Amino acid sequence: MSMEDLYQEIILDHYRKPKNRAPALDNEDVHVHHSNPLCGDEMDLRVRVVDGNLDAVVFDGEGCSISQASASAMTQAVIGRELKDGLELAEDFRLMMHGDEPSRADDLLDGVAFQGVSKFPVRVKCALLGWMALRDAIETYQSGASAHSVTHDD
Amino acid sequence: MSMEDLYQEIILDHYRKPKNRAPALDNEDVHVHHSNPLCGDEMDLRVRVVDGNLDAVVFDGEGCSISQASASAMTQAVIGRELKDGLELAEDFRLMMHGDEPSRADDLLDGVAFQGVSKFPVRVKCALLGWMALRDAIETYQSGASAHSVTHDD
Amino acid sequence: MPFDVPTLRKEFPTLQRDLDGHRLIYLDSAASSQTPVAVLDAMDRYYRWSRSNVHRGVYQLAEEATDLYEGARTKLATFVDADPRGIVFTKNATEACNLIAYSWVRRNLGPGDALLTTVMEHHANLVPFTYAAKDLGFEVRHITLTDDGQLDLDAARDLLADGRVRFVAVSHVSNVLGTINDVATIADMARAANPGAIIHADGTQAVPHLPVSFRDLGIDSYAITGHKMLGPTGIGALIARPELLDSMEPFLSGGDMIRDVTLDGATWNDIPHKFEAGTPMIAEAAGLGAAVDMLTELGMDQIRAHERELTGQLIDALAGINDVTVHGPRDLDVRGGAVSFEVAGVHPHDVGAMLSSTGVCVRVGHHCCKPLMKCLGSNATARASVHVYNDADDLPPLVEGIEAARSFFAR
Amino acid sequence: MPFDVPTLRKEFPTLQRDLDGHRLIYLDSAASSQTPVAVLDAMDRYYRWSRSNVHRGVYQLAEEATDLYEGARTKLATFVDADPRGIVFTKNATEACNLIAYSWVRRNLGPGDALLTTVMEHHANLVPFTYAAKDLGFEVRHITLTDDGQLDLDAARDLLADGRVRFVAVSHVSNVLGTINDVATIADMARAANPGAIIHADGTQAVPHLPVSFRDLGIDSYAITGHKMLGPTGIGALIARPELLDSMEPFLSGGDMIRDVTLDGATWNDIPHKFEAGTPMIAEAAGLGAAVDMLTELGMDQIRAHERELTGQLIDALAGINDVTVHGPRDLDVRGGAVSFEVAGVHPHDVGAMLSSTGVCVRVGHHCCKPLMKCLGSNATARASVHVYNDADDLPPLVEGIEAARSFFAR
Ligand SMILES: Cc1ncc(COP(=O)(O)O)c(C=O)c1O
Ligand SMILES: Cc1ncc(COP(=O)(O)O)c(C=O)c1O
Repeated sequence: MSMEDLYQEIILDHYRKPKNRAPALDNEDVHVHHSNPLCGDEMDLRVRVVDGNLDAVVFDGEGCSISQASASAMTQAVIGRELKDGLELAEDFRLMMHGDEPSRADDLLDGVAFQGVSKFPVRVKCALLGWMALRDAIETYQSGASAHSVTHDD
Repeated sequence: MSMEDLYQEIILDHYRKPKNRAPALDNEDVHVHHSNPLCGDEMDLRVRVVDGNLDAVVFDGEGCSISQASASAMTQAVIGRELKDGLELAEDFRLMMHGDEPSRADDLLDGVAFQGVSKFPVRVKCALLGWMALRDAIETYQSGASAHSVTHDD
Repeated sequence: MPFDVPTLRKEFPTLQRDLDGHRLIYLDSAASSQTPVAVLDAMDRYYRWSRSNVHRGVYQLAEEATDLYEGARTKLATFVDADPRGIVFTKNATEACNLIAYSWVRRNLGPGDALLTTVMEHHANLVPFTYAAKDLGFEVRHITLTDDGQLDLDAARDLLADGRVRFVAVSHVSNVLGTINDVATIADMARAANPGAIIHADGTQAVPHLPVSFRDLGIDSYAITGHKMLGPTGIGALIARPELLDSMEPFLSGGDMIRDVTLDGATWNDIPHKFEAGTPMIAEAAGLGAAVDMLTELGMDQIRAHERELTGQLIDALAGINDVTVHGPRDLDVRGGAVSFEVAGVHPHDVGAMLSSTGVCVRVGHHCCKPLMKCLGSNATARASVHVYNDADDLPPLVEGIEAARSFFAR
Repeated sequence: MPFDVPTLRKEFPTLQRDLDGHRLIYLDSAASSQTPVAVLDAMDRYYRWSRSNVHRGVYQLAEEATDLYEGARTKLATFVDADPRGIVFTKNATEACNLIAYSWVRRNLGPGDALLTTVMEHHANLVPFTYAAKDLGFEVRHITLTDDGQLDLDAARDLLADGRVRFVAVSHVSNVLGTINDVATIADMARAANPGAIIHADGTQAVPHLPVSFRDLGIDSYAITGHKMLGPTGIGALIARPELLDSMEPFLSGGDMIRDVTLDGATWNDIPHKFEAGTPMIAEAAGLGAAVDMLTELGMDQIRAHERELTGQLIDALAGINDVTVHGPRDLDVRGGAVSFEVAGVHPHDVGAMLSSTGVCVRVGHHCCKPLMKCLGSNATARASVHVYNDADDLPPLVEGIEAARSFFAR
């Protein structure tokens, strides 16, 4: 288990200087709150939708470096995408966490740096937290609602 | 585990030609029924008391060679004894089954042949069945009752 | 091609033992099987290399231990053709039967309901249910036997007819008679009478000896135990449909089975973890995984073929002795390799002791099946049972020992 | 004279492992301890020499196995100063807590009654009781903490005052704070308020580290687990007053725990067997017996003295690092060797992963004590815990790893 596999420099950059981290969002359409009671991670994700696209995505929360950095990288990869495309990218990331090669490595942007996390089963859920919140936010929006709260399993 | 330790010739003699085995007793004072559901042994013991002595003791029942032979040897050792003496002899036998040297080896008569059984924990309760029935019969008599039924533990 | 038993036997250390000059002949696998070196090695590897607790550890040993433990679950699921999310590890089959008794039966049955079981059940698959019935006031019904020791399915149909049977507990293979019960048909009958009936089978004596597909049995839950299938002591499993587990409240509670805990309550983890409270049997799971590997490698079809033939020889050998009665079906298609017998005039204890003196290990007693003993009109029987490491060479010493007991104890 | 740790360490195979060039430094014994060769040998001897089932076998292997199993019971009874008839083997401490919850609490408490526990309990000693409360409608009360992480006995007195507390569940030693609770005093207080109150303690973290006399504690029941006391996985025990066990209905039912069984019911065997259903953890009991032998040989007083000194050094080393907060009492007289800490600004997961990269194993998370985490105002902590095989040489790598995590993850 080497630190370098897990904590790539890109990941640490996102952890130290997170992108799109904010406690609020003007004109937000959806706000989801995800938590993982087993490791105490908490994540608020806010999304604004314009013309069927993810116009703005911001996150806030508490958690380990992996969960915070992954959420940061996620926002960069999905802002501007169509909702459906955002869901597909989230699925690609999820499969990557379960050991698959990502089919859209270029689109994941810095998200690909998390491929090594798949070798650390306990940390996979950390890397997934932001992406699962995104998926939930989009589905919540599509269902016509504006808020949702999810508790994840270990 | 050698057969000779367990099945001494004296034991087999009692098994093949049991003494004082009978399904009934004239003028019986007490009748106790003991069973051990875990190995299916059943024992009926009948006692007649005259002047505070064990005037007659007969047993009947089903069980392995050890339980039948031990009951047979028991009857010979106790007939004619005072009730209290019968109880003491039963206790001596019980301690012998738990590994002690018998303090009244001569009084136990053929009962001493069962000393080797103490090395076979599973069979100890077989050898004890008749003696425990005797103890119960005497105590039942002393309490003024005439019948008692006991189910033994493994 | 059947496998090579004398070579295989070398894998089982206790079988190499010599008892006062006699080769150890182990005919008590229905009580507990021998354990091969591969299983001991798998446990040793855990203890000597990855010793740590499972789940949530962020260090390498803990991840290795978790992989061993969860890997065993996957292996067992494949072996019995079930969903890994439906595999709950328990300490033995008895706990598995208690799990379904506490988490389903006790939370669903009451006065007016009935539970159907059989007269041939092991106490493990009977007492948890009669105990619940005593507390909760539902009725317990029993499928009786045909003359050749099979379940009487006509009687079963009658017992099901009023539609009040909501739970069925039946053994897949009897540990006394050897009978292989047609569990799938009983399940169909029970659901025809009451579509919501839950069917639980005791697979303890089946899984070590027959190819078993939990899916094909079409039942809801199934209990097994590790120590009879070449595995270690201290582990068993309840195998169940994931949807059934999902719908059930937990049984044992504590660490690892929770999602969240407050001072006053808790929410439960996902299945199967919801039913695995506390530190699990980690080494034992690793050992069970290795046992499953070995059974798979030998091939369950081959094992069944070998044991079927040997069982036939065993029955013939026993039935050929004067004064010996053999219990259970004679049709080898419907029976496994546990063969109970009685020697007229000689108590089973004496038969067992005599056999033991020449190194032959058989079980004597009621085999935790007192109601069945009563049906057989008997207090106790002797039982010889076979597994992969037995062959025809084990039979002559058995026969000689019984003959010796007959002449020794004949009155 | 303290024992020689570097020599002793050789007895623990996993500790000989080298992780990417780093000596393995195991500081997670509060989760599970390492297992010495003597314990593995004891299990191996059973599997390789006497492999068979216990109780009622008339052949030699079965008698040897029974002696191993019942011998372990006697050893454990002597070790904790309890009556062997009061030792019930379980698969872990969690099952032991569930046993008392099902067989006593669920059969005795109802609306109007109260159960007293503490905010520092491990889920194993909390959830079985809150789960029962949810089903049965009795009240659960919690003893809170003083500022230095001890139980607030004044608060306890208030909670007991109305005499409605009929059951007390308290940990002997906390797995997070290390606090050693004065169980005997709490038992006295509870009985003063309600003479019939039953006092149950969780000795899981006590028995591996302190001399414990069950009789002197003056309580009714006590849960322990094998895998934290140098023993194998898959075994624990409920230790109880025989009279209490005698008065209780069984929990798990099935084979071996019965006296007689009919189609409709059963009568129970004597204690402790009444509570041990099914084939027991035979190899595991043999292993636990060997673990008890080793602890006895090292001497529980010596172990306590060694760990007390090392815990002091550990706390000092951690408290000396910038931004590190240490939880639990500072008074070494009232604390064991589990030391939880937090590094400001660095998530425990990241601390744990960084330590792991240099071979240092600590646990991070809520340690199955979510209510306590809430009291500490924290989601998770890192925890280093010591046992007989740790010494001062293990501390510098821990400190260096934490320093590295601080500089690596500082934002
Ligand atoms: C204080 C305490 N109680 C109970 C337990 C439960 O022990 P087990 O997981 O062996 O059942 C543990 C360990 O996890 C513990 O630390
Ligand atoms: C048919 C049957 N069911 C259940 C059991 C119980 O298994 P265990 O003792 O491992 O719980 C046994 C074995 O004893 C058995 O033969």
